[in-house]
Amino acid sequence: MNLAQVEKSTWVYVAISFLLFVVPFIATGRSVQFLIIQIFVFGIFAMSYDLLLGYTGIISFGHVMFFGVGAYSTAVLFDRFDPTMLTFALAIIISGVIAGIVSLIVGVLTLRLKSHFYAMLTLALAGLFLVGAEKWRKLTGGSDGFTFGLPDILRDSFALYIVSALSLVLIFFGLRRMTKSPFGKVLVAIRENESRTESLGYQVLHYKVIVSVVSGIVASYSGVLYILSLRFVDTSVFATDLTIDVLLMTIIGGVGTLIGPIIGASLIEFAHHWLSDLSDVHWIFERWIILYGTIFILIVVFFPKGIVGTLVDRFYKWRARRT
Amino acid sequence: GETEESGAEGGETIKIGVLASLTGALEAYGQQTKKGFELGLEYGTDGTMEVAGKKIEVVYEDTETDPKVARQKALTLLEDEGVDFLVGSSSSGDTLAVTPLAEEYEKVMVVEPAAADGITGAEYNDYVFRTSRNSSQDAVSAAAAIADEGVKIATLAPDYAFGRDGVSAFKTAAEDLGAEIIHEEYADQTATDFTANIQKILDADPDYLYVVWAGANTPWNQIVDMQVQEQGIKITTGVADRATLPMMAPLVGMEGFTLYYHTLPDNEVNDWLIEKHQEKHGEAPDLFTPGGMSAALAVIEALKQTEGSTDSAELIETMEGMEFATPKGTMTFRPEDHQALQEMYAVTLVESDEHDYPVPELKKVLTPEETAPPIMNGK
Amino acid sequence: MSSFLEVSHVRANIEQYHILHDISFHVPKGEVTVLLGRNGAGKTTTLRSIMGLTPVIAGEITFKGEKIRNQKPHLIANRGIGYVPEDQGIFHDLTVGENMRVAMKKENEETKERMDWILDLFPDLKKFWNKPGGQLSGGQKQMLAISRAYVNDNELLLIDEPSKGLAPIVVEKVMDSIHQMKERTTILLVEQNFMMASGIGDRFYIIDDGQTVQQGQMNELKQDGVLLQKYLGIS
Amino acid sequence: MAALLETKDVTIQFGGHTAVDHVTVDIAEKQLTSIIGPNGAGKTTFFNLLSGQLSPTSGEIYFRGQNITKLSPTKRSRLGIGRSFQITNVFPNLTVLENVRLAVQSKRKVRYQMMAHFLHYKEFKEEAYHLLEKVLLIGKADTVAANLAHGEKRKLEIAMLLALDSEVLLLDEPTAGMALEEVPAIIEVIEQIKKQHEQTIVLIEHKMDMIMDLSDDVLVLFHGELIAQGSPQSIIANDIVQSAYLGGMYNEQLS
Amino acid sequence: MDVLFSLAINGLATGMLIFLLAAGLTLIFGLMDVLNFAHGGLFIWGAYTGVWTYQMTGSFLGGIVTAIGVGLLLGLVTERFIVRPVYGSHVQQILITLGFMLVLQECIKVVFGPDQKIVSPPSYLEGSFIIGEIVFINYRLFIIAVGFLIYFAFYYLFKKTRVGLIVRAGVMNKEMIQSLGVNIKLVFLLVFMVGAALAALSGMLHAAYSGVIYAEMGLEFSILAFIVVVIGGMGNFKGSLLAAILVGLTQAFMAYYVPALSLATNMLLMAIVLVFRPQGLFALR
Ligand SMILES: Nc1ncnc2c1ncn2[C@@H]1O[C@H](COP(=O)(O)OP(=O)(O)OP(=O)(O)O)[C@@H](O)[C@H]1O
Ligand SMILES: Nc1ncnc2c1ncn2[C@@H]1O[C@H](COP(=O)(O)OP(=O)(O)OP(=O)(O)O)[C@@H](O)[C@H]1O
Ligand SMILES: [Mg+2]
Ligand SMILES: [Mg+2]
Repeated sequence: MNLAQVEKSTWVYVAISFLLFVVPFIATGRSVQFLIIQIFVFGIFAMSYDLLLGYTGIISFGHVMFFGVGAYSTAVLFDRFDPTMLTFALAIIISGVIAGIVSLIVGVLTLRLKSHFYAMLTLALAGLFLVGAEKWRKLTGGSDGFTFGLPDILRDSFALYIVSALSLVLIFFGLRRMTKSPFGKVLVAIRENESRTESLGYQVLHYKVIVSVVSGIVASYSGVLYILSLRFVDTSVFATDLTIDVLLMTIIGGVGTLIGPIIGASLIEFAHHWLSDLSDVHWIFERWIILYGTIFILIVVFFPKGIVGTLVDRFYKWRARRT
Repeated sequence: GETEESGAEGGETIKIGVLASLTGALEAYGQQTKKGFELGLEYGTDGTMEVAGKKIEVVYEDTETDPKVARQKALTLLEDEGVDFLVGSSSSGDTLAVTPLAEEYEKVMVVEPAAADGITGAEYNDYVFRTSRNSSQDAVSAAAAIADEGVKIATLAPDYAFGRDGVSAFKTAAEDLGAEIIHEEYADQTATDFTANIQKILDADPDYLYVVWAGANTPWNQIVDMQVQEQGIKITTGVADRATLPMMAPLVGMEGFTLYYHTLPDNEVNDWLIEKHQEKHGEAPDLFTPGGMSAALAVIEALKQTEGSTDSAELIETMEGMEFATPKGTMTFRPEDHQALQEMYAVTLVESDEHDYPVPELKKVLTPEETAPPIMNGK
Repeated sequence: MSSFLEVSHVRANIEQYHILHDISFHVPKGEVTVLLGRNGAGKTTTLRSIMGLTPVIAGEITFKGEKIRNQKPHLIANRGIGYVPEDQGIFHDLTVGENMRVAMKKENEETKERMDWILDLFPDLKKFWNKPGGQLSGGQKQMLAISRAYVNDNELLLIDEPSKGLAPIVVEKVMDSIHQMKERTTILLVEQNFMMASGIGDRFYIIDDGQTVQQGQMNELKQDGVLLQKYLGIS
Repeated sequence: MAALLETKDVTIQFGGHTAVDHVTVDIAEKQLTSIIGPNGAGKTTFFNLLSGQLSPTSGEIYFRGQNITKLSPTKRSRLGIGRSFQITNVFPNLTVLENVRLAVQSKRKVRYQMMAHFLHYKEFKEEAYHLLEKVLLIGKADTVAANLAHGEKRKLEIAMLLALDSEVLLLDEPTAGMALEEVPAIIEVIEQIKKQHEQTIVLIEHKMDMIMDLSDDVLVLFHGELIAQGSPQSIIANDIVQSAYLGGMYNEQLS
Repeated sequence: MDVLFSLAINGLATGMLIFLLAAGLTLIFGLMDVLNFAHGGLFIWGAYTGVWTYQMTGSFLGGIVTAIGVGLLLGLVTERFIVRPVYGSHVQQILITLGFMLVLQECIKVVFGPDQKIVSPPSYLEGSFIIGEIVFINYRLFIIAVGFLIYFAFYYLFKKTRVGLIVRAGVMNKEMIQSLGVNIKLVFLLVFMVGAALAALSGMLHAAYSGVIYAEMGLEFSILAFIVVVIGGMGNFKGSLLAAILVGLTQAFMAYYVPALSLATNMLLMAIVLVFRPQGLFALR
């Protein structure tokens, strides 16, 4: 590859990626690292969601099912087998395979449906996963959940940080390449006008299924990381709340941009963390959730296309006006 | 976190981190725990906030009833605040997300008021002590309140871990006492209509209906509407916090049990609690207030015995088998699984002159021995 | 004397683009005025500005002597101005009948009469009365769009390319209908079909790149080979 | 001349309404066939049947002798049947260039390539530019398609069809709403294709002069039925066409 | 037989309750195509303010009137400041209405405190009676009646006026409906307010039915309402009614005959309907 051809933005992202690996030497506290790991985990989860929402125009209310599949595969494996790195590798593979199969079936079953109906069907399926986890208590421990051991390396916060950061960076660049590939361009075309894409000779359903499988696998991987960082699993990994969270992160950051969901995830995690800490400052902030909700409203008002989307828009307008 | 400092100038401090649901669905429980804990410290240290010459500092953190947040906050407490004890929390999930950290950081954690059996059962670790009762204790108390030779009982419970565990523990205990469980009914907790479930119970025609319920969407109205009692079936259940009492108005006369109602225990600590709570918060203590207090008292008692040492090994050794006075009488941490054995109360729901809701009236104090749950951590 | 509809020095932007630079013309009562011009010249935007759908940043628009510039579209419509948009604006999920019903401002004898007249004009609409608008053929949609504007007693009609997609015989009918309505209704027309434009137009204006560049009587235009060639590519 | 596209007794009903009624035609290779007929006669529906947007209630469709009745639009497009739409149907939030580029990409069969950067395929872009030039839309290459004027969208529609470079071009009223002065340019494009004798064109139009000038063969649909087929001259002389389609004014003009 | 009848009547009542809940959303989501996640917030505000009035004045009817009034007012505020800027954009609707939902829910706790509140029906609607072996619960009969009343009121409204058509047309093409002389902003505002009032009313009626209200109940129930609107076929009152009754009956019968699956009833039902009839049971579009 000719280096001169690489887009400018790529260099910026590479630089930022390097910075990520410097952070844990500065922020050595485990609780800070935990917070940042959560941002990475949800950044990955949100990127996988954006692949559907932002690039292909599919609203899913059940994305959490893949996350949960990843989480439970990992937790159960670590619970049943010796917590070694081999188990970890196995967990990644198995969760990926299960998520892949589930998303393939779900995709084939649901992707023919239009907008709302698709969204509601995925909500239903995710709901069934939740009920399944609740009912299959021998395996999942139900809503009480269970804790499990980890290989010694992964118990170390620093190591987990590196693993998550590396995952985020690799997945980011991988997905970025995918969205900029001819394949990715077709996804956007599908978002814009499905029937026209079809009459140009693209098989829309194939694309949708492929993208939902990719998205499902990435989401399940974020579930794996999440559960490693939590070392405890219960049915809440299938809760609709998580889908809503990831939806918010994606939208706040800006749909149809990959960096957006990561920024959205950071913003939500940090806002959540700081605002809830505010409650100690003054009793007024005991109801910090009001502020939290207000942030969403303000974001829609001031950043109608999400933070990244709107900034990019402004940038283009500004450039257009200058020329 | 929110810090309350007091006590001696200089000297060492002992830091306690309390995790509770201070917002969200379990907010009410979290607040009770917090108030109880504050009062517990005051009582235990005679208002000096000092034990064995060291001052006590408490940091409260809100888990928002979210395991992830719970873990995040616990890390903050352990790492940034450097607490010597953890206390909490309001939900079992939050608690289980934190107990491995207690082990990892080798800090004692006093669980209060999470009730899942697993905490001192399958998920047990040496650093965990529980002052709250577990689900099995509830079940055993319920059985003790009604079960007898030849009594036929049906159960109604929500269809998730809490309900299922509660019923299975109850079943064992009740059958030990000679009763027969003739029907188990599980309902979707979020459903609005329980009449089909109640219909099946009516069909089974038991002597008693034992209801395990938690959460807001209650079946009481419908049990009354379906005229269950009129058809000769007696209802029994655990009496929960005050906010739920008005809902039980139609069940006056019911025999059940409770883990606490402020008029029930007759001891000094409880008297002090009632008085102080009234003074400070303008009302009587509620269901989980004495629990919060007990947790504080357990910590203080342990520190007294170790003379202020926060060495975990020493603390664990001290606390295993430790007896301490609480608003619910003397509790004992069972050495095998660190579950506090405690009084429970068999009650009858009666109308009250003071309140426009019914209140539990003491029928019998169920002793710690009577309500001891099975040991479930494989020891 | 101010005329019926007067547009003077109108400028309009869409986002950051200047679309209309200087549009001026007037529409006398009882006549058919035609706007001509190439694709992208700004004809549609001009009609939208009159309707209040595209904001005007300078200039003035008066209707019967009253300023209507930048008023709310529904207020402008309720002054008695009907609009047939270029993209037809069919409500796809509503049936033909519902499309008509939504458009009706009043339901009285007069409307009923007009309705009969319309259904006579376009029998296809009667035939497909209960069919969703989205399922009509291209030409049928165009008929429906025109009918919706006819059903009310409007004093002024803005019609954007009515002949588009219509069979020659239907174009003729539409021309006929416009002739019939002329007594009561004034018409401002955008039309690419010169046969139709010249057949019914009284006056014309040519718009080029957001400006009105030529005007005159239709009869003159028909004779003026130079003009026809220059702006309309007709030889 | 060999028939490229054939339909046998093709019929489609919507509810009780028969939009295309037992139509059997041969469309000759490398010729320009026009379809005329009153509004609602079933012309667009017939296109939809050929291109696969709709499947017939009964009857069969053959392409080069292969039965394609059951194939999806995608498959047919890949076989070489491309179409433009009467109601403008583009990707509204993409630029004009990107609209055309997507069509070029499909023609070049780069469909599931996920790894390479799309800029890797520079020639796609160049080809797209070239096509925009052809349809007089080069100045609007970077405009978002939704912001085009109506006539401009029609041109884009044609550019996208040309980009597919398919054997059969189904053109549904390509010049409707196009400015008088620009119609000749489009006709020019069509004529060029005709001259190259490589593609088969099927054209729906209501502009009779265009039909007369361009067509080799004309089909007349009426209430879904094929009532006549023949040379432009023979068709225009047809009584039904005269009375029910063209109407009086056209006659006046002719005479 | 008795069991069947009893299940049916109770299922019907549940269905009606769900219908009341979904009726407002049928307008706002089904007809106006707004993904209003704040619907649950309108619901709890109706419940809390209605119950507050009911308990202060002792008048159940007063509570209902208050709930409706508060619903109208909140509907006005919500439409004007939250929803109006984001018509047509589902993505933005999700974000802004979820934000507003959090605000509404938390404000409940500020105003009324975090504890759950206990309610009982007024004495004249309390209790139950038995005919044969079947238990009839008074309040449920009342709910059934109100449900039908509202259904017919709206059925008539849509039949006799152009409101339904105008709203649907406005969603499809706002500019066109304005060009036809309709003040669509006003129509949207009014319809939204009515939808919000229905949500608030159902909150109040639900409060007395379940006997207890709490701030978190809003989101829980609004998901159920979304399900009903979707499987009923968007924007169709009849569809919503029948879908709601279907959900109610299925819940009752599943709980009795297939208790193992009762947890999954709603989701299963929705999945089955959507797989076999993707446009919903009674599609309008
Ligand atoms: N939203 C928009 N953003 C940017 N440019 C726009 C927008 N809408 C229209 N335009 C541009 O404004 C110009 C005038 O458009 P308009 O639709 O008024 O043309 P027209 O004369 O009606 O053309 P046609 O005959 O093709 O219908 C066109 O060049 C078009 O590209
Ligand atoms: N999807 C559909 N559902 C129901 N009816 C339809 C559908 N598509 C077309 N029709 C009907 O079939 C008939 C033929 O329509 P078609 O669009 O083929 O006409 P057309 O010949 O292209 O007319 P035009 O010249 O007006 O475009 C019309 O009466 C139309 O209402
Ligand atoms: Mg135009
Ligand atoms: Mg057509």
